[in-house]
Amino acid sequence: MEIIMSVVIGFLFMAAVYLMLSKSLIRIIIGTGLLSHGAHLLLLTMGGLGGSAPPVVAEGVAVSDYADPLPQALILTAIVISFAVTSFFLVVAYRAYQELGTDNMELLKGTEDHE
Amino acid sequence: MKTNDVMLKTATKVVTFIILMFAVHIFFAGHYTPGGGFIGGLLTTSAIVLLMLAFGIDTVKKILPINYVVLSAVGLLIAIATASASIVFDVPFFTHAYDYFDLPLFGETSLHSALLFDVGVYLVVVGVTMTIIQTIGEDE
Amino acid sequence: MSLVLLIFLPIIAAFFIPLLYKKLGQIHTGWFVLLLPAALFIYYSTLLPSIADGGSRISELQWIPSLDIAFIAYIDGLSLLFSLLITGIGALVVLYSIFYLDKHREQLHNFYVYLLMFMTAMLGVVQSDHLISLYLFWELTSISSFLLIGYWYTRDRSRFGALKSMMITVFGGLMMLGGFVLLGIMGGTYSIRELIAQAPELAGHDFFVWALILILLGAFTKSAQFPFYIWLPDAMEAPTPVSAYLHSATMVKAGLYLVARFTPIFAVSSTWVWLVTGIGLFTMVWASFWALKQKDLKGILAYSTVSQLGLIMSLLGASAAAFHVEDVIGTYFVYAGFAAIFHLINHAVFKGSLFMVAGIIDHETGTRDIRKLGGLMSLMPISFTIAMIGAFSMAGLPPFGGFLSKEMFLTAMVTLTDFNLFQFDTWGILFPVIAWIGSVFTFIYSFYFVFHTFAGKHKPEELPKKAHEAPIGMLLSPAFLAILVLIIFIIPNVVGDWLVKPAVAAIQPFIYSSPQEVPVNVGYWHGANTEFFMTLGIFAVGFLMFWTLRKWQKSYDLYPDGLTLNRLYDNLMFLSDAGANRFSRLYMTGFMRSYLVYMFSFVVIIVLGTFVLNDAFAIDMNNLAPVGLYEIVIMLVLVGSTLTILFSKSRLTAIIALGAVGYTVALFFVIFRAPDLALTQLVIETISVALFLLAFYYLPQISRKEERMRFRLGNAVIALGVGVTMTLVALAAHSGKAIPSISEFYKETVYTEAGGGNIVNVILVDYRGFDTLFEIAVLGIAGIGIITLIKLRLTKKEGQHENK
Amino acid sequence: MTTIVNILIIVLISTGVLFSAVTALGLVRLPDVYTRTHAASKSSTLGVLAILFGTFLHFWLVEGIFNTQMVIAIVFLFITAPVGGHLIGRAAYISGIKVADETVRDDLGPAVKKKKKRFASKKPADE
Amino acid sequence: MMMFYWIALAIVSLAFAGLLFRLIKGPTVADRVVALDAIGISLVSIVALLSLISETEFFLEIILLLSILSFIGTAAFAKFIERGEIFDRDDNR
Amino acid sequence: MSNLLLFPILIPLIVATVLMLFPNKIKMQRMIALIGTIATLAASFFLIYKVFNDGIQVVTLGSWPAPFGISMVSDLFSALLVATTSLIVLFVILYSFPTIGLKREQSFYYPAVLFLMTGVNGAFTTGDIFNLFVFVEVLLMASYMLISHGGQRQQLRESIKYLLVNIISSALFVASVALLYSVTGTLNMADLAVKIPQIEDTGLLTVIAVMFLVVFGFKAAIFPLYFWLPGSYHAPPMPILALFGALLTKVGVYAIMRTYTLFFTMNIGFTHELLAIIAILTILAGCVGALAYFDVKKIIIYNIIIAVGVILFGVSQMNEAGVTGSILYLIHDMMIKAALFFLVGIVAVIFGTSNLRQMGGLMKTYPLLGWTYLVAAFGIAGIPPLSGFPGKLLIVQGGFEGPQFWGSIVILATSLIVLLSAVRIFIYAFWGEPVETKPLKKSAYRAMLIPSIILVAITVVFGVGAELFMPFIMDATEVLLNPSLYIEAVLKE
Repeated sequence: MEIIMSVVIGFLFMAAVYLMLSKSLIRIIIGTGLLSHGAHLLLLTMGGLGGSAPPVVAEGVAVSDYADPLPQALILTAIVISFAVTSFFLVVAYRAYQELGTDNMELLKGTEDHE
Repeated sequence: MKTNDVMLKTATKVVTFIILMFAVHIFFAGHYTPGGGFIGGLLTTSAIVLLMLAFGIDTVKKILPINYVVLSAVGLLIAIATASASIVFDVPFFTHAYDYFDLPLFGETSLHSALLFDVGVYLVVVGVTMTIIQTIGEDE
Repeated sequence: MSLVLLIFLPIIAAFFIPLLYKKLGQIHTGWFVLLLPAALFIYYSTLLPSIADGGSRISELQWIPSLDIAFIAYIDGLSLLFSLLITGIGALVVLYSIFYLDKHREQLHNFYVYLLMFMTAMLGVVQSDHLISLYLFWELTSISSFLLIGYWYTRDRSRFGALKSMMITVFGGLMMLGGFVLLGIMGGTYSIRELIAQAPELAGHDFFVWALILILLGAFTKSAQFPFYIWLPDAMEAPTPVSAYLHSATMVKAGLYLVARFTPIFAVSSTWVWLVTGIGLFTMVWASFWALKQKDLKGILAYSTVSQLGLIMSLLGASAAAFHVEDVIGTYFVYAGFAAIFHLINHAVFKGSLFMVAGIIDHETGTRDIRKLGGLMSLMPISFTIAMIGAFSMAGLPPFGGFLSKEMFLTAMVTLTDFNLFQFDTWGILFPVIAWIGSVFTFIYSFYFVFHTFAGKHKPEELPKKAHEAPIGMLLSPAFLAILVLIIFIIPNVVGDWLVKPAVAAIQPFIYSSPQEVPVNVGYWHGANTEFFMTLGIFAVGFLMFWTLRKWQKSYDLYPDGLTLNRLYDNLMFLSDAGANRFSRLYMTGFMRSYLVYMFSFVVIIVLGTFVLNDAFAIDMNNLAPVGLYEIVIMLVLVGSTLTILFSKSRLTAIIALGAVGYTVALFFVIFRAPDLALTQLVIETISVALFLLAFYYLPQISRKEERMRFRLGNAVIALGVGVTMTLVALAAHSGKAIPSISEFYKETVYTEAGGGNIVNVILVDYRGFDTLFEIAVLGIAGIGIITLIKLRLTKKEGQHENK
Repeated sequence: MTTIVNILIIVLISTGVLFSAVTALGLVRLPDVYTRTHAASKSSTLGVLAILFGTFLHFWLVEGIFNTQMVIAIVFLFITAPVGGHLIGRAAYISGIKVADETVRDDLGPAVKKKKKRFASKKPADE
Repeated sequence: MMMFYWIALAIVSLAFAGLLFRLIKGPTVADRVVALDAIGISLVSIVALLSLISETEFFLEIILLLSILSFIGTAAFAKFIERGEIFDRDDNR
Repeated sequence: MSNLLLFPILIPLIVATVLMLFPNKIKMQRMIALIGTIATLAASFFLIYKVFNDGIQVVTLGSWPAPFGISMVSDLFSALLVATTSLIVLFVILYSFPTIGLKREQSFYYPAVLFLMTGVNGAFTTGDIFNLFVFVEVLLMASYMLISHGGQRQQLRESIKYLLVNIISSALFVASVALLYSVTGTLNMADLAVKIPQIEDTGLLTVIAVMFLVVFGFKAAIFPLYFWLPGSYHAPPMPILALFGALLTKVGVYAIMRTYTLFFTMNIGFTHELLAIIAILTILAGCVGALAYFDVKKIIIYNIIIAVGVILFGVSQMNEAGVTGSILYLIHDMMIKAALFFLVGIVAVIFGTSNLRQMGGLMKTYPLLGWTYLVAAFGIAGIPPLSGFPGKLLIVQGGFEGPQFWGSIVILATSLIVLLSAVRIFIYAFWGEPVETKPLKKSAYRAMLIPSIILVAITVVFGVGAELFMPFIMDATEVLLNPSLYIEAVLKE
């Protein structure tokens, strides 16, 4: 399973990068979303996918049967953080569109001399 | 154009209640079963969002006149305060205290300072998500 | 009295200058300043007897002892000679400046502060025994020179010259620092004395030649040797007292000092001898040749300075060659070192006076353009006399000091060929020839300077001011120096015993252990030997060419401007701004996509490269979780939704598909037994989608027609690269599991010690609660950030940097 | 006991799965958004309720865990699923999505038009 | 018994794929939202079956959560399609 | 007082949170922010004192044994950086009073600055690789907020780029942590340092090390990951720019220094050589930019990149001189960059533009500003005895002693370019014919100038009085070069 997951993760990264390289701002933001999905799944996969019980203490479950809880906790933190960042990014994009009137990255170049 | 969503509003009244109950439940259950401050907070937010969907943002503001920034700041302060209590006792920061008590009615229950920390998390999550949704929703 | 403190005395005094200037403005500030170099000169003179006996003085002040960095003032013959020059000529220059600079028009306090700063710097350079403090003072000379050249900072030429001199000399200084550090590493000490003591061992070190070249770069830039001399003519924009002081008598000699000081260490190396002698001679002939092209009085003097410095440099090189000669005493070889120092003194004296005269002419006539000048002889007789003495000394005519050292120079160059050293027998013949040619031109420009200014026809209509003799105060300093020129000719051996020999002993410790051993006696007549005929030839040819100067001087204009070194510098500077700008614009497009392309390509190349080079690939087929059909289905759903995003043209579709991806990820969390994650992911995904919708209501549809096929193909290649990289690394990392995870601890202690059941939650609020605390802080910042973004909208004017 | 329970669960879940399949079929095959809403809201609600009930029974009767959340979920879905369907249908109509060609009657059309007109005429007065 | 759950899961997944087809194909936004709504609900079924298969009750929270979210999502989308904005405001509109 | 080392993190966090409660009361905001910063500074000085006397301070949070709880570790290196950070934030806040504008002050400006400080101090102190990620996110989130603070067109445009780059680097950060966790099964840095040497196959670890280099490289703006920096840093107002320029890239640099000395030492021949090459390229790239633009902000911004290269080169040599030099230079650079941005900010206010070609002749009217700037400019170029010199000297020495001889020559040569770029501002803005200037109230000018002068004075003290600081720096070096000290302190149980 881990091998397949690795491929899926690679695919997610690929799609994310492809989107981020395009000119449309919304595609870029979606790309960042995919990127963090990829990273989270990677974290999960790297913890090992073998546990047969969720990491919640229950009667009659051997310690070794629990899924690795640490990556899960890390992912949870990462999810919340990337949520915060994504929402901020969205608002920046929204405001940028209001002020600059475009979501095309090529038009958002800005001259190097800066106005 | 204005339409009135009688169906939505009616359903919302019941459903919001269910969601809030569920949020509280999942918040308290967090230490032993899946859940916790985050998810509890997020569910509470969704209940409020549902209210906004059904009744409009201004009505909800009238019902719940909360400054969400202050709410999140308070949450953050609670979380910090819980963690900082250990400074007073000169043990490493974030050292939690808990004990099992035999309470009437509840049976053996554990009281855990981590729960207080989770309250902080809960408030921050509600505060911030609502801040975000409200400010964006209010803007143009 | 601590010698180190004496070094710092001028700069400490400088702090009081602005105060004096403010409080006692009616008296020319220069009078207060004058006291300092005069006092120092007297003090250093008192050291003469003991130093001439071969003694030395040392004093130390710690700076950064942990790094073995200290100020060590060490005075031996060489240092003392330079210190006397610095303070002596310094005093005269200050005296001169009192009359030269108007106390009402000029910002005198600045001027004297710079000057005193320079004095400290220069004393520091020549007295430092510690390489690092030597470097410190070295850079300080560059900086004070920068400030002095830029003294009239509203003039374009001043700024240009200031920058140019700083760039070149600081460059040399930095290289020199590199050399110093190498020496420090090789010898384990930064003390010059200790390095000299272990000179033989150093020669075998790998870094030796590097250190040599780097240090020479420092010396050559400072002493304006070819090809670095170009800053010196432009430095003439400084007020004339400064030119007289810095750019003739002292600062440019710092390079010579450096070469002299390091001769004991580097003389072992033939590279050193060749470079110092060769560059020196070439500089001499090159600069003397170009001096005749100059139209500016100070320009001529600048080129002549370069040429003279080259002369001294070559002598120092020759004196290093003495290291390789057995039984050197008794050969003519001993003259080289002596001549170098002797000429250095002579040059300081006559060039100082010449500059001051040039300043007088500028001051009294309003121009320095030699084409407009002429016939001043009768109007300014005293100046003329002084100028003539100085110029004849420079030309090497008797009865002036320059004659003596010039003769010795020729002797040294001729004798170089006598020894079978470093192929001198084949190429060495060039040395006297070049030296001779250089001397001829020296002769010509000396005459050019004097006679084209003072002789000929007076052209009052071309002069901005009516010419007349300078006030007596201004003539005082140059006259004193001119008299000194004569005195030196009269008593050369006194000068030799007191000043030159101690210095020579310091340069060539491998020959002499005390100054008395230097076996040179300056005589006026050496018999009719090669040198004598060479001198006669110089006079004859030089006079002839000077006579015909006007005829052939024009041919200088034939030389294309584009090939000069100055042009090279200009081009470099142009390259450094306009060129860099154009180059930078090639890749700093401001277009995010190009940046991302660079960055992602770099990431792929470097990670894959490391991957391949370190042979990190591995797939471990054991320890895998079983693959269920169900997982495959979800995976396909994930891939399908992702593809939908990639190819969708509607923004809503893309957002919904993103939501679908998020939900499938949540489903993965379910499959892999992470209920908390699944819950959170679901809610967050929903809220994110809602936010997407809220924020993007106003945004236009995704239009993709402007994205050409090539554009998309390029993106796809890079994207594929990143994807493949991640997959490979993930596979290898999974297979490379080497050590059991720490999470066993959590599983075992969660109930007993942390009092919880949901391990993930307990990790979040307890084991790793600190993460969570700051994670909610991040959330909080995002909240206030978003509020600010929406609510705070400053106009361009409000965004200016000031509170109204 | 277990056998009976298991049979009950199998029946419930089979029903649920069947309905789910029908939902999908409907969504794929039906011609326009309104008919699809129909399939989605009715049959899928029924399907999921059956499956949930089966699951609930399994945990309650086989594993001995009485899970209140399941009950709440069932109630919740029962309330909300039809409302959702209704909302989409209405929204689709108001936003002007065309009904399929096979449709024979459109009662809402005139009412919406009337309301839109009123809104349009009222708008300038607001500003 | 397990076998039965697996088969059920397979069928639901197949149905899920069908819904996904509609989600991707569209053609109108409303179609997609309908599909999404149905996907949410079939996800509930999937999770229920999954928790039967893996024999833990810890996923049951997800069921309720999913139903809540799917409802809110549907409502939000519906309003979005209808009016282009999600929250009503008293003033100016 | 086992929690002392947390104070520089917690004080700003608490103060920032409290300030969120009443954004509109400017006087209170200013005062509390100032008091909070001073308290932080005091705490960090006390921390240095404590670490210097009692050795490395460690607290593993929640009383859990070390690799399981999060360890916060304060050795002298991190304590010094924390103190420098606190110092700079103090000056930035002082400088903000007259410059940032009332509207910004009412919009959570001070909380954002303090949150940024929390993040930076936390990143410098943490001993856990994932916790490092969290702190980096704290400071990034605060920086996102600050860079877009005010919502002007250029700010918004550049925020997008800034955000995008940092999101990418954060995702890579998580990915790299995942890989590292997979291989070593731990997150605690000291524990990593113990476990990594146990792994025989270093190939994969090298790859992971390089990935971390990339991740931190995004933050530190190394070649060729620096492209986002010049544009983004140009957008925000000057105090924010000073804050960014002084602190943000340094977190990346710190992270590289920490990881590459503590546990990514299994394949020095490859990783550190790579680091050296990248460092040199970074310097060169920065030099091109520093020369290319006639914009005062841009020039200093590119100098940030150059400094990053110089510092990283010192670390890559892994010898005493190089590492000591890097630490010295790092601290110097943080202060001098802030000071330069302050000064350049005043110049920009006076002329109403940051374009160098529209300036001139300030020396007559504002001589004190001119001299202060000149001292700072020489300081940045490493002219002795100013603060840049000891660091640069040691880095050069380290390069000569280490494997990359040529690197030191490049550093020396590029010092000239640094000098040129900094002096160019002096020549164009302060020398030359005076041009028309914007009226500036004397009090406002003084309020801007005084903090700048004090900061420059501190850098001068740091250079001239380097000996005062050397014992601390030496101790810091010792821990970096001798990881066992760090490991023992953390895993002492």
